[in-house]
Amino acid sequence: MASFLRTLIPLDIYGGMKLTGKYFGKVLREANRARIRTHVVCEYPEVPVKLQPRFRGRLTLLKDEQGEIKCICCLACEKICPTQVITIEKGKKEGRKLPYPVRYDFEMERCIFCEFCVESCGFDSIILNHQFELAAYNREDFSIGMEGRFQNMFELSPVARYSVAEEAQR
Amino acid sequence: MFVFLEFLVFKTEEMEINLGPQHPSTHGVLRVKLRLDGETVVQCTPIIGYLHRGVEKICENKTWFQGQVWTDRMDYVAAVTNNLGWAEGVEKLFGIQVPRRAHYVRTLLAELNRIASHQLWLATHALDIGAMTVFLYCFRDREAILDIFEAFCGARLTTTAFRIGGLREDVPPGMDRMVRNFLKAFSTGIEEYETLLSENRIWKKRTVGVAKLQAKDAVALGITGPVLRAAGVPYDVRKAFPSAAYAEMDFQIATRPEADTYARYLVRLEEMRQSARIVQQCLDGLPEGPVMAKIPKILKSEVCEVYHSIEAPKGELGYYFVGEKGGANPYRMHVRAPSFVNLQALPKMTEGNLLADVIAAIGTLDVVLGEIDR
Amino acid sequence: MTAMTLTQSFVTALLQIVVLALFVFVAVPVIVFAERKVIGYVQLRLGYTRIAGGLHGVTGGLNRLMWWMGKLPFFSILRGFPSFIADGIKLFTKEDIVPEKADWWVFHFAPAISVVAAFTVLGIVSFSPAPLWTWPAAVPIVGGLPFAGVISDVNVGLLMLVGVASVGVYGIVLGGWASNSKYPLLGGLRSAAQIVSYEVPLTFSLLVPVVLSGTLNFTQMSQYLSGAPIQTSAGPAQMPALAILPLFIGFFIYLTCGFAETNRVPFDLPEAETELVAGFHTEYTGMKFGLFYLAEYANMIIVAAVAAAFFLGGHHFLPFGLQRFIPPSVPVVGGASFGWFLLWMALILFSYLWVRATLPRYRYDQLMHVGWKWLIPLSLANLCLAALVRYFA
Amino acid sequence: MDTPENGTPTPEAPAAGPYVYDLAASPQRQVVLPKTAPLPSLKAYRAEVAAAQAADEAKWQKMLADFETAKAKAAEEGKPEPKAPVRPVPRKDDNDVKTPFPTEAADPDLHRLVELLADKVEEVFEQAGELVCQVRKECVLETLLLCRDDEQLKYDLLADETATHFPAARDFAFSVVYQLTSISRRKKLRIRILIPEGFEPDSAFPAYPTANWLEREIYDMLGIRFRQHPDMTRILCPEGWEGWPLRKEYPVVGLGQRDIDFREDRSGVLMRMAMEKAGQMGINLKVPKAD
Repeated sequence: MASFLRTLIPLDIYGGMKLTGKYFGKVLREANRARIRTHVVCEYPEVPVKLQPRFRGRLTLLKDEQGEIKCICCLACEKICPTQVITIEKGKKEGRKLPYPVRYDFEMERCIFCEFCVESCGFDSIILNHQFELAAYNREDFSIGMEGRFQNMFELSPVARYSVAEEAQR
Repeated sequence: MFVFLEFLVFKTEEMEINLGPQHPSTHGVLRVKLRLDGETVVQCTPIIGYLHRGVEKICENKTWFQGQVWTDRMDYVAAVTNNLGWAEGVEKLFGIQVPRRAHYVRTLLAELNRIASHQLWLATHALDIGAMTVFLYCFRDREAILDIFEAFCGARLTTTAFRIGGLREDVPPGMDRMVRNFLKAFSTGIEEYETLLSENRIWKKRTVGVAKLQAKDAVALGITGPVLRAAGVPYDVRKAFPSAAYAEMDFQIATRPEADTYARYLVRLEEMRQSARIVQQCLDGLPEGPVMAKIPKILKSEVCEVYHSIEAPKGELGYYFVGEKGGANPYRMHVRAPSFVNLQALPKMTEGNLLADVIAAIGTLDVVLGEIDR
Repeated sequence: MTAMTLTQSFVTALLQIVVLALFVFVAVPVIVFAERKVIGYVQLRLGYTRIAGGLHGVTGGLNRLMWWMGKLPFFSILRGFPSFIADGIKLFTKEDIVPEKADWWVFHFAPAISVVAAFTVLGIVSFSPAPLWTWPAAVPIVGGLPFAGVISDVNVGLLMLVGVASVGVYGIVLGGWASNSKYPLLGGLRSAAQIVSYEVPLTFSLLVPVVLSGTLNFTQMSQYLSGAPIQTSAGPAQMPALAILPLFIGFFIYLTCGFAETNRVPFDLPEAETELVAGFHTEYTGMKFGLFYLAEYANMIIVAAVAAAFFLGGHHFLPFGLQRFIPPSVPVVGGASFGWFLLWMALILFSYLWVRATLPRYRYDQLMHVGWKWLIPLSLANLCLAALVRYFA
Repeated sequence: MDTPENGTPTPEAPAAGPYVYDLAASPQRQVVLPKTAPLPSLKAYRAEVAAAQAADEAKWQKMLADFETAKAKAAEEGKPEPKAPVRPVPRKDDNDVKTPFPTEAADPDLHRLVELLADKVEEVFEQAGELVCQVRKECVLETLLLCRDDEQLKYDLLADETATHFPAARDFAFSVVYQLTSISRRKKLRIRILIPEGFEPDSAFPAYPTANWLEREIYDMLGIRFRQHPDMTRILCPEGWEGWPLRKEYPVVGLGQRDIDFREDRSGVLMRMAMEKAGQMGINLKVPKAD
């Protein structure tokens, strides 16, 4: 009899409905006000995303105080890279004793953002920066180099120009 | 004898139907070939291999350090656990002693990943059965875990969290607070999942007694993880062959005797609670000290053969390595993927049941195709 | 009603049909919008807040507008509203794919059957007790005539509703069969069995107010629920106090069956997304799919309208005949109006969405189990109860 | 490329350069076969250690002999006696990373197996805390049934089964390993067999149904067929796949993989050229969408 009544009166369903109804009311009241946030949505293109400091984004070369590229072409990153996305060409530069990378090519198309390259670098000359909007329309945009024909790795990522977040920040 | 009555007998015809590889509830590119009699499943044949990338072959050509990034991409919802298995397997092969602090941090992150993986399982399983709100509630809490991963190692999904010999870096300054906040939110979150599902009559109707797999069959089929424990077998690699800091942790193995989908649901919920307990213990008892053992830049192995298994969220995850003399990379690497072995039970669980139960069975096995196909 | 010429009645009806069709064509996107918003809010999301992407052009302007609206207390709820226009444009302009081995004629006419059945039923629903407006004399043909809230106030309204609404299932079954694909076939068959099964308890529960009042007419039923005495062919009737009990039980049985009839969660087996991909309309694209969609939501409107008319006080404020405790002289809540009807309809429709966000889905055999073993006996018992109430009152 | 105008086109020699779609000549397709067969074995380890000791001893003896001759020579010439040789101590390895070497079998389970199977066991040892038992290739099913049913062993779970290819080994080509776990006794055991090319070992399916897919995977990847297996078909690769991917002679880059080094090919021109070339050579490749 008790189970029959329990079947007839759906208290179990009532519990769930109460919970969902509660959240509906809460979010309805606080839908978009600046302070209170019950909802967990990040309104991304308009509101920039908060990234953790260790975020692994796109690879870039670092420069020292004189604006000189720190890389000395030890090729450690090229060797450790599991997907072989880095190509370095050693060269010489006027007024610099250490080797200078004539070419530092980075194929983002294949990069898996493992940060092994940064870890292997003994001279702290590369980092993975916080750029994460890395989709692109053309395959060439994934080829990133120092200068010349291809995307310059010292500028914003090739895709950041399509992003809305950048406009919102401006 | 009754030939003249033959026209009265309904002639039925079996229908062959393809569930997948593109189907909303096959969780990736699983294809299940079903023979249906009406809506009853007569024969069920899982067909896999659509995501085969040859991870084992690739890892044979990468160094011991590099191989780890491929483990991220096997069970991509439990990347940290996969990393743990790889790192510990290689350390076992090289006899590396990892500092105690590193063990604790590894345990902490692996358990967080177990919670995240189970949350994702619950989310998708509930969505398969039609409850769509649990999905988002689970993801709300899972998000906090992914943030913790991001804070620790910089990536949310493909973490590459550990290094052979310990950790790359110590835990970041704010992580302690993040984890504590998560634990607090999680304790209310799991109550909410239970409110929506545990007592719900429809949920119970869809899961109680569905896709049964008794202990005897489960052991014979090599099933591990929550599916085995829901059949009443208290086998947990964390307890049976403890690695990392599990030997120092106080937790219970969740088991249920019923061996059905509902029991698996309860076991996984209980496991999430136990994992939260382990996380709490790791956090409270985090020892001081270094996080990285002293290891050379290039690892060269001797002739050795090692099988190391850990308890991944889906079951026993084993890494089998063969190292050659002076080898900078594994001579042979094999992964015992829990999903791969567990999926074998699908025909046993579904044949004779209805079409809708196949969906429940796939969901309750918690398969990840990246791991099955490797 | 003053006598009309044939032309006049024809044109009046035509105008009413146009207005009703417009109402449905507006109401359905609004319900779709509300569905996305409600489910979004329940799931701690915001639903959709922008259309297309980017900040340039027309859509960009709308996006900026909506972003700005988001900061306002009430308007934030309306964010994303223009996207129903986008949805419509999408449905109309999408490529229309017909499977090669589909039965061409049936495939094309199946959505029409569903839609026609749904719209026909809407024609007999009484939306308003009084004429909504009177045409000014300057209007040719219909000048001076009232514009009633019901197209055809049929005497046997309920009978016609049950009869015509059942035709809609043909659209689903034929659509599923004509696609010549396995998932739609399964979906169509499930739908046939389900709708036929749930038709029975639905009708039984609808018979409760009929037995109590003795009328099948929408307008009269509305009056009856307000507690006013009505004159029917079965004799005069006024609502007894005890009638609230069978009405209350009947309402919940009706709602459950209504969910099943319209293939909504937890009874959405014909289009069970995670099992049958999209059920009977898997192979449909473009506006043919849109018609199925339209029919489904029109059916929801019908179910809500019938619930409002037969159980929830018709055009009155309080449900289940509780209206009798409010004297008609009280302003606003005392009288009958179009607004109360819409309010009750909206509440029923909201419950659709709320339930959809909360509950899982039944399995096929369990659905049948619930229908035949629980709802039919229950509704029969309830009908007996209503008969007893009517007899003793 | 131009074809001869009269009649059948002759197969052209591929043009020079790395971007020609030449499957055989592709640098990523070049396979370096391993020179050793890294099979951990106590016997081999002992032999190795003994050989090293013998070599050490021989060297020492040689040094002593040299010293003797040098001494005699010095005495003859009246020069001062040369310094006596010091036996070289093996240089201390400050590297604390040490692969564990095989040790004598100490576990009762292994003794029990030896006792039960007698001469069917080829070798038992422990390495890195793992028990290894190598049996003769014909009696693997018997061993597995024994491990499962014996009261003192009770290995009820077949955790994993896999195989390894050793092209450099002389008297075998593959090792097949079975990782057994005893749930109740919390123990792990590895059964190993060595099989030559073409040998079909018994399927473990009668003992452990879980071997079904595991053996299909081995067959798919290494081409080892198992006798009395219910369904010996490919599992991960497509049905018509050629070759056995995990064999050592199989290239890392599979058939149909791109062989073009995209690193040089920034604008895709070379890729397109290669595609054209491939088309002329009769290889049907999917041309990527033009930008």
